[in-house]
Amino acid sequence: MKLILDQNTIQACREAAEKIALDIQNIIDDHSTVAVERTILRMLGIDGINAFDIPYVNLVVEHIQTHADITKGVAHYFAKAIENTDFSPQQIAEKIASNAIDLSIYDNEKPAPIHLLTPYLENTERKILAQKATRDQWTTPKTLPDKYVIVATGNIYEDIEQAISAAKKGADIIAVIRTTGQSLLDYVPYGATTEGFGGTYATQENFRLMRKALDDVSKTENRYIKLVNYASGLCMPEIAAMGAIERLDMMLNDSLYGIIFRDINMKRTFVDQYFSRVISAFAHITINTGEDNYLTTSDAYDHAHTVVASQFINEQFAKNAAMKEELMGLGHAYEIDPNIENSFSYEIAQAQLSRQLFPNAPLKYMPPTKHMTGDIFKGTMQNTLFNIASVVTKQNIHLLGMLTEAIHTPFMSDRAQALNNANYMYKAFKDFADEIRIEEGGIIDQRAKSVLNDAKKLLDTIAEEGLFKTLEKGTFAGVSRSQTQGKGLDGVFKKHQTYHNPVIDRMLKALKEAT
Amino acid sequence: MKLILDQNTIQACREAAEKIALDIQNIIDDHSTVAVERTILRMLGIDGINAFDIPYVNLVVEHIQTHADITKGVAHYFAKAIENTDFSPQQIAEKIASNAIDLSIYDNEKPAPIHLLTPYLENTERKILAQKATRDQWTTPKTLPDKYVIVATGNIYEDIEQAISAAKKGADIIAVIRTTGQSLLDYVPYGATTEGFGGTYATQENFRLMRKALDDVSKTENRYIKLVNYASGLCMPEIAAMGAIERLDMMLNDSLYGIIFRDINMKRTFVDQYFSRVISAFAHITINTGEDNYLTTSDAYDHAHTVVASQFINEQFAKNAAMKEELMGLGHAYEIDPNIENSFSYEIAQAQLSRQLFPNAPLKYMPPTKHMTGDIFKGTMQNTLFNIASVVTKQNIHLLGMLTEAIHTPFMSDRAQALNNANYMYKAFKDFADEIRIEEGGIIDQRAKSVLNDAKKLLDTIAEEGLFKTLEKGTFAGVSRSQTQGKGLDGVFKKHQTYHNPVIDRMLKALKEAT
Amino acid sequence: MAKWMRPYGDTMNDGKIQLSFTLPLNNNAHGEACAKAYAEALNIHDVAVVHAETLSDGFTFYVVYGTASKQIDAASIKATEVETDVMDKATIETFIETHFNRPLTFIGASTGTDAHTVGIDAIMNMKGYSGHYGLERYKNINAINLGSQVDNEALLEAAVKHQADVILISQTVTQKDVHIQNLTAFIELLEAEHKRDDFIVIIGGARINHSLAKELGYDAGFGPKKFAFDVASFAVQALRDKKKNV
Amino acid sequence: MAKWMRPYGDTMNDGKIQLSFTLPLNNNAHGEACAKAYAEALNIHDVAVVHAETLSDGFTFYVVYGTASKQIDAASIKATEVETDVMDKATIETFIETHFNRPLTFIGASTGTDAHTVGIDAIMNMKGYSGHYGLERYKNINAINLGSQVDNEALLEAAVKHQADVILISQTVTQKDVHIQNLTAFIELLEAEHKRDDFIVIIGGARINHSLAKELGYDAGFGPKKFAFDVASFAVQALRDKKKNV
Ligand code: B12
Ligand code: B12
Ligand SMILES: Cc1ncc(COP(=O)(O)O)c(C=O)c1O
Ligand SMILES: Cc1ncc(COP(=O)(O)O)c(C=O)c1O
Repeated sequence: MKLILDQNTIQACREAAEKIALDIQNIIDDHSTVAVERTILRMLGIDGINAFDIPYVNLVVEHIQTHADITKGVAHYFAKAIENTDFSPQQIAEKIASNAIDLSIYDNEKPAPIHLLTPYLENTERKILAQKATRDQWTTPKTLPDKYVIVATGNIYEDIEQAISAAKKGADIIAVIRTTGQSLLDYVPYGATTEGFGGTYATQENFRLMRKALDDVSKTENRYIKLVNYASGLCMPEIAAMGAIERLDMMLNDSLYGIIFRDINMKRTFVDQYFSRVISAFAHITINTGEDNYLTTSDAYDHAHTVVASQFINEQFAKNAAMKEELMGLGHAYEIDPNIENSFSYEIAQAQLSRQLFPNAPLKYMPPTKHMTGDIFKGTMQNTLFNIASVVTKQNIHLLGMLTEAIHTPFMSDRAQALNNANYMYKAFKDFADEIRIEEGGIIDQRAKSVLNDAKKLLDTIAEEGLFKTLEKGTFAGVSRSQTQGKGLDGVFKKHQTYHNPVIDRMLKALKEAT
Repeated sequence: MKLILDQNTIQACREAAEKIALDIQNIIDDHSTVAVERTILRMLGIDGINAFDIPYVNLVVEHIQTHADITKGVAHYFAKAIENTDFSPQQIAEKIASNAIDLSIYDNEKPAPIHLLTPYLENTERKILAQKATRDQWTTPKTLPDKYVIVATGNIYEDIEQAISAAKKGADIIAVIRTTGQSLLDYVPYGATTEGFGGTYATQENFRLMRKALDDVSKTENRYIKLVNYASGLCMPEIAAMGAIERLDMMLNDSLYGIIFRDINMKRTFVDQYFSRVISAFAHITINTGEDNYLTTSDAYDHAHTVVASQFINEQFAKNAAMKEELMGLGHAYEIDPNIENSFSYEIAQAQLSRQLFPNAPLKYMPPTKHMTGDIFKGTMQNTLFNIASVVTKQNIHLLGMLTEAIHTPFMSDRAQALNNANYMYKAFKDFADEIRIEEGGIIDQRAKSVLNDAKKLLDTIAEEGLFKTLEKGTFAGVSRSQTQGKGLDGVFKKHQTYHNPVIDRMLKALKEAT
Repeated sequence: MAKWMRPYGDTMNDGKIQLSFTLPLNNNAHGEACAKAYAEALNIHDVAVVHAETLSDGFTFYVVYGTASKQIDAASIKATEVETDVMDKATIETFIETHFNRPLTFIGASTGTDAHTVGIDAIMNMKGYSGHYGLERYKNINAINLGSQVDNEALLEAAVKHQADVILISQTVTQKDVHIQNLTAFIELLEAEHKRDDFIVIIGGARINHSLAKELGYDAGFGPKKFAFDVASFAVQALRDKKKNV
Repeated sequence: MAKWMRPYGDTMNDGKIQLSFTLPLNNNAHGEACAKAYAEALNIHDVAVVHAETLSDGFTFYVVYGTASKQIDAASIKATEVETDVMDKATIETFIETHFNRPLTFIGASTGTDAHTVGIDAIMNMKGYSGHYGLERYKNINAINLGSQVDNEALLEAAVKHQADVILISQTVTQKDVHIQNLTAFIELLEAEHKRDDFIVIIGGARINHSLAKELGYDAGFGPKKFAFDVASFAVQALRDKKKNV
């Protein structure tokens, strides 16, 4: 099965996206954020919280913001403090927390001995690379899509129970959905948690507990089970770093989602995203972008091209962060209204189009959600069609639809039924894609072409007017956002001329050397 | 979507089937049965039962069997009785029942004035033709398959309630399933009934009540709803006549089913079937053959070719009864084991093969039954795949699968869900068949060809050794039957040289004149 | 007159019902017997456990059919329904012209931590939903949609500022009854500020219905398959009645 | 020790359960309230009527989720299970050689008006089912399959004539409990003829389980996902025990 697409149009899309991302990259390169700084601190090995549950990395950044000059970057202060005190970064942080050290004394222009941070960074990097090696050893290439299910009990221990059940039923990937609103927290909660809401807090300890449980079940099931969380929201790069350390395998990571659906300031999140993607690239963590969400808000038929345009942009963002195509889990979704005639043909067109536009990307394919209802039997049918579309267009990351999508976060049995559905369709349609050819000039062919053409037009416009303007106009998901508003804006700053981010420098160097 | 099939193989299949059917036709032409005779009596207008619920038509035939010579046929006796008495057939029957007439007095070789039966036969034929005209007026051609559901409460009044609900949910055809074991009754029960078992008695009054209810709902829904019952078992031709009079639109009608699954004697049922098909041809009632049943017993993958072979034979049987192709609802089924890889491709191959072999026949496509389980969610998926296969291969008579197939005869809600499923798939896959081409040399292509070749081999063998022998060997559904055993054999007799069946003669003549 | 009834499978009052649930037990004959016993504990008899599926060690999912013998008297059960007439867009527009000599202001939001806007947009935005235009497109309706994650305080402040006639609140997330808490808090806020009578206040969302709205002290509630015309029909009539009563 | 439990959704003892049923009511707010009331009558609380669908005039289908608060003590529930060891074909064949100095005869049928043979064939015929050979292929087992629609009397007659050790009865149609009637009649026949102890008598079918078989006076019962080796394992051990006891 193959669409015949105009290669020039595709090329033009890529070029426009390149220009769009480059414009943003210029802004990114000039700025840092509090989240970026906290991430550098984490990479230096700083962990833990104070008596009021405030993470040390937050206390340190606030300290510098209040008493010194954050625009010089935390690396500046820590390099100097280490030079001066011989304390480890963790010790320095703890002393800042107890007011035993005041970093303002290092607030001078004298170049910081950044190299003194190297052993600490190397230490963390070693951990990350060891995790990467473990993963590489364990995973084997697959031809059928990876079955991805969510757990969302709010309690990490119940989540584990659910995840084990899912793994036994054939899930390849477990995503721990995050408690609602965590993306708006400007710190990462700490420790094992049992009180989330529509999901479970993303904490390093929760990551560790779940990874451990999945490692165990991977052994008994003889199949590596991947773990997913969210490097998104106001702590995007911090969570990316935590995930790298705890061997998460995938991360939802898309600033456009945060801008549109969480009203996070665009500058903030573009800067954060860049860093988070460099980390994920280094740790070999697959990202999942959020284009699918557009179609939960806008109509899937009318706005199909916005998904494609966004995929092209996300591809360039990832490339700029030195990420390989094999880590770009670009998102799309089966969100068509089941009342539309030939709905299946339209979705096949879209899914196959994404497949061919990004042949090396592990596409992330989202199930029907918006048009799911309380009719769990119809829901089963909707999921069946989606599962067929996924296997027939050879998607990679296949989020399974739940028959109770419109009712509650999944029960253990809902997930099992989702897996039964996917397993059945994988078997029944195993080689179907190679059995059929798409008629030229038919609905599928025409639809794919028209979506691609519309995406090109949109990308050209965006390239012309800039992504900021586009977001103001509400092009994606019909939601309009301004660059001077949104959450987290106060955490963005222009870098001082002496600013250093040694983590990015080291990782980019390593990534470049590897290729 | 089209398979490329070898026309010579198809031609060879048809020729073998022609020979097979011709061999049987020779036997048919030499024989009559008690059911055939009772049918002639019904066509003469005889109806009703005695005080012990025994139908007059049975009493008359038994009377002739005991007191006269049934091999001369009822027409012989009635023609003479009318000539002699001026009673109507109904009056004669009633008098026989009360021992007021003894037909043995007409047991002489003097040719019977068969023409005296004409007015009575004409009267019934007029009714039938009026019903046909009503149907013709009402029905409109359709492109999508006709959705066919069953009702099976055992109570005609509850059946009606269920049928109305189904019609409102989009059903095109209602089949009233028959109470278990009725096929083995050598008489047709009388009147409205409420005490069936896994189904409702087929009686003329039940036919009338349901047809009336469906006419009413046809009006409110603005769509003609068709009615189905079974012209099968030991009363096959009688029920065909009753159905013709009461405007049934389709009849399950297949002697092979009765032989294999009900152990009805083959001679008996071949003779009965011939007459029943002539009547149905005359009344323009579509028959439904029972090849699908083979696959409920034998494996659908291994025995696919037996279905095709049987379709070819049934086609010839129908042709010999002067039936047009547009009335030949040849049966097949989606009965593949869902555990088989590429199960959907195999079923598409089979369904499309049937489609192309019998392009003018309104194919009857049966849903998954054997591999349905108590898992109603998986059942929903199985039915979804079947519905897709049906619309994509452009079947005509589409029996809807029930998610509770393995549990109980359908609840009202089960049927509604079946209709929702089919309606959804019809929409989603509306033009899909024209969107795709089948790859030559692929699984579908190869499978269709191999099934056709195997069917040809089988037909060649049957043509050589005869159908009786084939049935003894257990080729169909793995069930072996002997021509000298089975139910109803004692009701078969060789026709006397003076034997006449004026109904067949008249109907065949009318059918020939029409073409 | 009482109207006693049971579920219906294929015969009146046969009581046929389907259940599914998971038990924390292994999948074996004992588990199946427990599934049957559980259904019986719910007053279901003739229980058939038609499907048992292992979900994990110590967890099994069951599908069960049976006969529920309990009866309820349907006549004794009252449902609170919105009782005003449902009008179409044009009629509503005329109604406003007839009964008010000014445009009406509707202000709406998805409140609390709720980030779901599709529902409120369906009611308020130009485009509407399922082929029914939203309030923005109504003549003489001034529709202000504040979007999502709006605090109760911010909503009230905006309503006062815009001199709104009608406040529309959407709630989609219902886990741990967060919607009940949030909706109760808004009514309490209105009352504390002595502003309850200043507005018609209407709630909506996937798990909202009119009964719940009345229980919580709102004027009306609308759930799935309700559109702008349903909401506007109620609101304009309620506003007219309110004017009459002043 | 008691083991109290409720259904499990995503948290131990949360009691989550799904129901579906039809009520003879129109699809409106009153119908929905009745659906909720019905679920409550079954001891389910926090009822959400998540789907309501018109089936016909006066009939509506509901899907409901809720919390079942009833607990059952799983420890107090006993299931009758076949207790003999399950052996594979080869082991069974050796077992017969070791314990009996003759082949064993199994005679089977689908009885009464039941025309379903796939189940009994699955157990008896050469080919078996789901990859498990049937009894016919077992060394030292003489398997006689009488097919379908066999009268109880005819079956017993054939069993006597063939000096069968084991009688196998399949029942698929269970509507109006026809299988119970037919199976009871066979046991009564055996007892009337003083032949109950001459055979191991085993029943099977989609709705049959061991508990039911014991209740009806049979030696064992087997339902879905049971194959020839399950049946033979039980039968040969039961025959050995019977021999011992003589
Ligand atoms: C789209 C969607 C999203 C989108 C929202 C995009 C957007 N711009 O709104 C995104 C992806 C952002 C999202 C995020 C989340 N979601 Co969400 N989401 C959905 C989804 C798929 C569809 C909702 C929808 O748009 N329906 C269509 C609209 C038109 O229907 P409606 O809202 O019912 O509106 C109609 C009526 O109710 C009424 N109405 C609605 N509001 C109002 C107001 C008034 C005044 C009136 C009169 C009428 C009215 O009129 C409308 C037209 O008829 C549902 C699942 C589903 N299929 O229902 C889950 C769902 C609602 N989400 C859920 C959850 C848990 C979340 C998250 C919390 C998950 C997480 N942990 O990250 C997040 C965070 C959101 C938050 N904090 O609020 C759960 C809620 C569970 C529960 N019962 O509490 C659901 C049910 C999915 C699930 N099974 O887990 N989600
Ligand atoms: C195939 C089939 C038919 C075929 C039978 C062909 C044949 N040669 O057997 C045909 C088409 C002829 C048929 C006809 C009818 N059928 Co039928 N049929 C089915 C179907 C689809 C599958 C049954 C099957 O073969 N299952 C596969 C076998 C392997 O499973 P099994 O029997 O459970 O056997 C396993 C175990 O139970 C056990 N086992 C079984 N028997 C025995 C015996 C012993 C001794 C042991 C140890 C173990 C054992 O071992 C087997 C392997 O694990 C079912 C629906 C379904 N999916 O279940 C309906 C079904 C059984 N049929 C049904 C009905 C009503 C009929 C009819 C009465 C309909 C009618 N009115 O015309 C007729 C008449 C039959 C009659 N009088 O008995 C209903 C029964 C409803 C009920 N619960 O009472 C069902 C459930 C369909 C429905 N939903 O309406 N049917
Ligand atoms: C790309 C992406 N990021 C983040 C999220 C979740 O973010 P939040 O935690 O803000 O709900 C989603 C939700 O689906 C997403 O698709
Ligand atoms: C062709 C045909 N005839 C008859 C029947 C039913 O026959 P009986 O009434 O004997 O069960 C069937 C059952 O599906 C059938 O397919």
